[in-house]
Amino acid sequence: MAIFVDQNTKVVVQGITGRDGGFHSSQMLAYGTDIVAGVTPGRGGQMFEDKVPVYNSVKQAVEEKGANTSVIFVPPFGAAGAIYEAADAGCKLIVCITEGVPTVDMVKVMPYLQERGVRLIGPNCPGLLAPGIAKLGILPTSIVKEGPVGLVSRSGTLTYEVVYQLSAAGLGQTTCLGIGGDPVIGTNFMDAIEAFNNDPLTEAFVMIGEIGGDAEEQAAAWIQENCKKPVVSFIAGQTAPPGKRMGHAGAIVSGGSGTAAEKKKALEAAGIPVAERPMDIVPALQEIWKR
Amino acid sequence: MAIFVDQNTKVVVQGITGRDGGFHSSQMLAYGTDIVAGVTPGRGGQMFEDKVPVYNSVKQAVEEKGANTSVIFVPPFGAAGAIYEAADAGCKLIVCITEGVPTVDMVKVMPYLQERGVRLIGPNCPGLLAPGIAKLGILPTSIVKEGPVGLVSRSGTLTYEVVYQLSAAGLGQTTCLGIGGDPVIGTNFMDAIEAFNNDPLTEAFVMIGEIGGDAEEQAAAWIQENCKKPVVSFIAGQTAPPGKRMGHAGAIVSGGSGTAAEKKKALEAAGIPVAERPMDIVPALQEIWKR
Amino acid sequence: MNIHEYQAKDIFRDFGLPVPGGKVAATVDEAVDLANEYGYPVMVKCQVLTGGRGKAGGIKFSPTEDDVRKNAEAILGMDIKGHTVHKVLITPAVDIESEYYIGMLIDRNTKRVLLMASAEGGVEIEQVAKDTPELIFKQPIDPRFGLLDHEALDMGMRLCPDDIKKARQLASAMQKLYVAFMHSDASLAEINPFIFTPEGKGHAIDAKVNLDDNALFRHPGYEDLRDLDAEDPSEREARQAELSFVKLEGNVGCLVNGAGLAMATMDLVKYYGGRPANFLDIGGSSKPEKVVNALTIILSDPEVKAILFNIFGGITRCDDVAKGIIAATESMDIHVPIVVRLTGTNEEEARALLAETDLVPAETMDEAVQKANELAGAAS
Amino acid sequence: MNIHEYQAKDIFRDFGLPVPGGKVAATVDEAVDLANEYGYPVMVKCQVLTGGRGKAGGIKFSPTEDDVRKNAEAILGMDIKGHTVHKVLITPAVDIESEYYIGMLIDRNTKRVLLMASAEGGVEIEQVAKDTPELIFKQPIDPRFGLLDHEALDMGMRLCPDDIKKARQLASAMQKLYVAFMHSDASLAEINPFIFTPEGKGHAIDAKVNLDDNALFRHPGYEDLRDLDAEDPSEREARQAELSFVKLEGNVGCLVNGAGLAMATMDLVKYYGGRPANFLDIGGSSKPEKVVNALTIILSDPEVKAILFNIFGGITRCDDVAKGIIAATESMDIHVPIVVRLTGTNEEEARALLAETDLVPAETMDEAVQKANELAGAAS
Repeated sequence: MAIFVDQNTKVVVQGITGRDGGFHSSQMLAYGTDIVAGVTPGRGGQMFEDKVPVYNSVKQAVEEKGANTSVIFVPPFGAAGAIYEAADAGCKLIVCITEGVPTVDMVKVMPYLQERGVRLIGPNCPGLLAPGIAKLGILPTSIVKEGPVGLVSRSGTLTYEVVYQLSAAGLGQTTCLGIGGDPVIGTNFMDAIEAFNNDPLTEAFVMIGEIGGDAEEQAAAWIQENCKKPVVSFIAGQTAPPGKRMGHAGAIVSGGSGTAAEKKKALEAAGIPVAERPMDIVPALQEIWKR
Repeated sequence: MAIFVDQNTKVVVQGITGRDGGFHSSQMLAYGTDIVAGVTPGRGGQMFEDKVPVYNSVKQAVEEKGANTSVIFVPPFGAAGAIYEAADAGCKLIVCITEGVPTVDMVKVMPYLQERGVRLIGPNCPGLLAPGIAKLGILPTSIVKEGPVGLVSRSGTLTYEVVYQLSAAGLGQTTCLGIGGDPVIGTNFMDAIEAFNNDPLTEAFVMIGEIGGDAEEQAAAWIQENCKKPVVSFIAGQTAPPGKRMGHAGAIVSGGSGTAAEKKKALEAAGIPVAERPMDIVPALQEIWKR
Repeated sequence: MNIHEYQAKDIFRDFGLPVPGGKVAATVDEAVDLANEYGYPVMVKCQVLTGGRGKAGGIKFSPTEDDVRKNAEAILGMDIKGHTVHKVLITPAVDIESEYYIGMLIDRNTKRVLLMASAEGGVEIEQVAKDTPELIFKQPIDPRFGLLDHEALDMGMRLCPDDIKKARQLASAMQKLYVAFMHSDASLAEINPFIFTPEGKGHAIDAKVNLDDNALFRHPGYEDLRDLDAEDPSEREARQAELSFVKLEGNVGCLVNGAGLAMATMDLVKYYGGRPANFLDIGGSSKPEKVVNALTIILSDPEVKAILFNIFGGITRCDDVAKGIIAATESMDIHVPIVVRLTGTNEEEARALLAETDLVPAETMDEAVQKANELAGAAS
Repeated sequence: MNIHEYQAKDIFRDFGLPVPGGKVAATVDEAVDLANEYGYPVMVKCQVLTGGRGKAGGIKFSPTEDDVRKNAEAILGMDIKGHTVHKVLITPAVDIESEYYIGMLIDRNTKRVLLMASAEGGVEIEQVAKDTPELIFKQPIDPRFGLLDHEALDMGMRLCPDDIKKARQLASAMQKLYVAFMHSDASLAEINPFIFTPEGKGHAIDAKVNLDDNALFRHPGYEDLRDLDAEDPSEREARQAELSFVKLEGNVGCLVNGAGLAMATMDLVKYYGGRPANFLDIGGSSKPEKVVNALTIILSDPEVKAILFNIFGGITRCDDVAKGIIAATESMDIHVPIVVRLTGTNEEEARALLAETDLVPAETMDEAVQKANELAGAAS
């Protein structure tokens, strides 16, 4: 079992005929993800890799192939539009990989999703990989391993680094989830942590945060109150200067808040070990988990 | 019993310190309507007629006096804003008397009301008078009489004309409701008719339509399907030229549709007598009602 | 408020719709100058507030200066369905490969703006709606989110299933039209036709916009768009006096309080064999000056042979209304008979007041209408 | 993207906010000319992209031409927190009776635009938030309905409980600010202070706007607002090469794929006692030209004594990345040592390739950072 996906996840890829969309669709298919359709307006009727039909709209993909989940690889100017379309067509999970989506677009799309009970992951995220079940996004499959650890992160390659170390230490994962580094994202730490807490197969989990916002602090408070599973954390950006955007649109210390030090303090106050270095994450988890 | 109001209706009047708002508030109070508060921003702390406290916001009126219904007498440019405010504060019934509200404002406000389960009557309407219970609006109390007939109308004075004749014939009313003559209104014929049909005290009812739109046709179809109570109707505007707005923003025959002839035909096809003259309404009702 | 094609196009341009250039001319020489400025061919298009302009010969393709001169001469001053042409729009002619209809209006049932579109462009959409309603596609627009990309593109692809580039242009035009509709407080906005050139470029070559009268207060500039020449002078006067008035072809002038009652009164005049001269809602107050204004407007029509007041005194007392009517009529020099029916609070006191004047009192609406019809008939 | 006060005011004006006139001058003479045009007194305000301009002496009330000359002379060229003043804004001075704060930003928790307002205007709002958070009122704005009249007026009345006219002006300013925020794709918009004159007229006398970099593509004109002089040259170069780069004061140049890993790398350099020279996310692809651009930017800093590549090869294979790095470094003339750590698919093949070059390979991130720190320390 995993969070957010299961054996019934039927995927439509929006932007499947694009360069990135096509490349990663191949990778997802190779991992066994059940991609039932692709969408590119004007390309309806084509086939992707001779096995996935391409439609002009998500609605057609839902109606004809029963898609219930969308993975979006469309350029920033069309990303929010693609999210509206997927939600309107009835997809209940949407993973938006696109980087560079205007924040105001995300502010506007959010109530549309809430009204329809749709979960969005991202944008500007690597997506989700549930080892042995499905890959929705761009996480490399070579580094994952089935097992009992959940991982949620605002980052991409830093996530891979940690997954790599977990797998190397024999700690497989239920789900590796990159929630994205933008200021407004569909699924945040709290949502992911609640899901991991409720997932019977997830025995422990790792939370990788970074500077900006206070999602880590909120998650810490929630964990302290509600979660009995072992959790360790890491925060990137201790050396980031204030007022500068560190790559991710959301990774910025502004007005003196959102610093790594604050987050570390809140997490530790909630009894969650915060690793000093990425390589300390696995030992810290092993120590509190006693496994 | 009446439709939409009862003994628990506690009214806040928005615009109570204005000329029209003040005049009609006095009239409503004189009829025994439970006006618990008035609202005019900047006038909070005053008293209206030494008995009704004036607040700066509907929120205060709801919190301090338990208002659950608003009657709005504010100028057109502020009318939609007043509706949002009343709905946000928790009023579940809003009667907007204001004439001349831009239609686009009503288009925008409607989903806000739907999300909050709020009923709007109007705008540009005389409101509602439930004889013996409450008056919410500007219908003259002198012409009404308690009794078993329901009346719903898109018009103002034409309604009074019919109520006058009903009362003169000894046929009192459960509720007299003017839904307004604008293209986009909160409560339409169907809503009123459904409510009359469900109201055990309403034994028969009268529906006064006019040119423009197809609300009468829809009501006719619904009545034929669902309603066992006697209904008679009247349609104003048989002589109206096409393409001209007859006073009410909604009273216009456009593109050949919305004519009185069409409406009459649909009503008669549904078995609903349509009076030729206003003075024929009461006899027609008496005839089918056998009372 | 209806506005001319060229004015609607100006609004569309402001919201980024692809509208070819164009300016209006009031004289043949101006028309020729404009055409020379744009280069040939141009279209000469009459600017009148009615449909069917092409069929009436008011729109002419003009490949040369001579054609412009000839066509402008013919069209300026032409009468189209009772509308005199005072201005022509000169606009570059574009080659047309295909034509579409895009329109928006307020839909009373969904309480939303309704987008309607059809591949049957360039013809009267009412006819298409009647004959082949399945060829008109509809999309209600949620005002909270606007016309979304996929909704617009879906419509575009229904119109142009085999050409995604055209579908996208149509979709973009629909989204811009929606923004224009909302921002201008329109009650109707149409592009008919939206065309593609053989090169695949889309243009809105005709435009129709009706503006919501109730919203003019927040668009101060739009008052200038009103074509005073196109209005009936009595309707203009009524509008300036803030009276709701529509001129008809009859001889019984009607002054009524309330739009519904006013329509019912007209209907009753007809029912009893008379001919109403107008619709007039005098509103809630019956102040003498308002009555004077209303009477002045009605009496400016020489056809009017009798006047009928039908007032239901609800909250205003009938005796007060009677005093207002008496004061107004006494201040004027009126040569037609006036029937007054006042019902409601204090109606008997009102009739007592009227009894001391030349005004003809009536107890019921039916009686009043019959009396007015008789008096008008006798005078005709 | 941060923009100057005068640019933010231009945007505010476009959306109807009450902003006093004002223009920028780059020289003392221009400043004097402008002041003479407006009439006295005026304010001379330095235009730099940092806060605390007043405290630093960059904002001067100037009642006479002599004052303008003196103040402009002093302020132009002044250094404020590392920012050189190239322009001053000349704007008519208004009498201030009271000062308010109005601001909007993206709130990550509600996922909405958050309106914040306070009667403690004209001071640093961060300080107010820290000392007396109860004096800042907040209202999240539902994007489906915008900032509603009653929401804005409620905020206005919290700020001005005893003056409905001022409360309405504040409310109107808030609603306009919201429209400006959404239409300009801001990430922050502030008026501090919004003032009232003794006559009760409201003015936005300072303005701050940050624009969302992700949305610049739909505001082509905004690119012109960028103050190239205010940017670090290396950051400008990085932006033009579409690299995410932040300059720091260190000697270990970092090239990392991914923002999170790049931050973690900087942190680790510090952890092991070194000083990172920069943040640089080289992104998903490791094409030689992109590596060349990144290296060029990092090497333009003479402080850099060693370079550290930290690449996690996920979907891209490490041997391909290694080839890209080797090609790039061979095409350049580089005098500092380069440590390369490549982990992921085909990492061993990658290390084999590196072994044949001068590049220093490392197996883990920790090893790589320690080596880079050592090499940089030895060179310093």
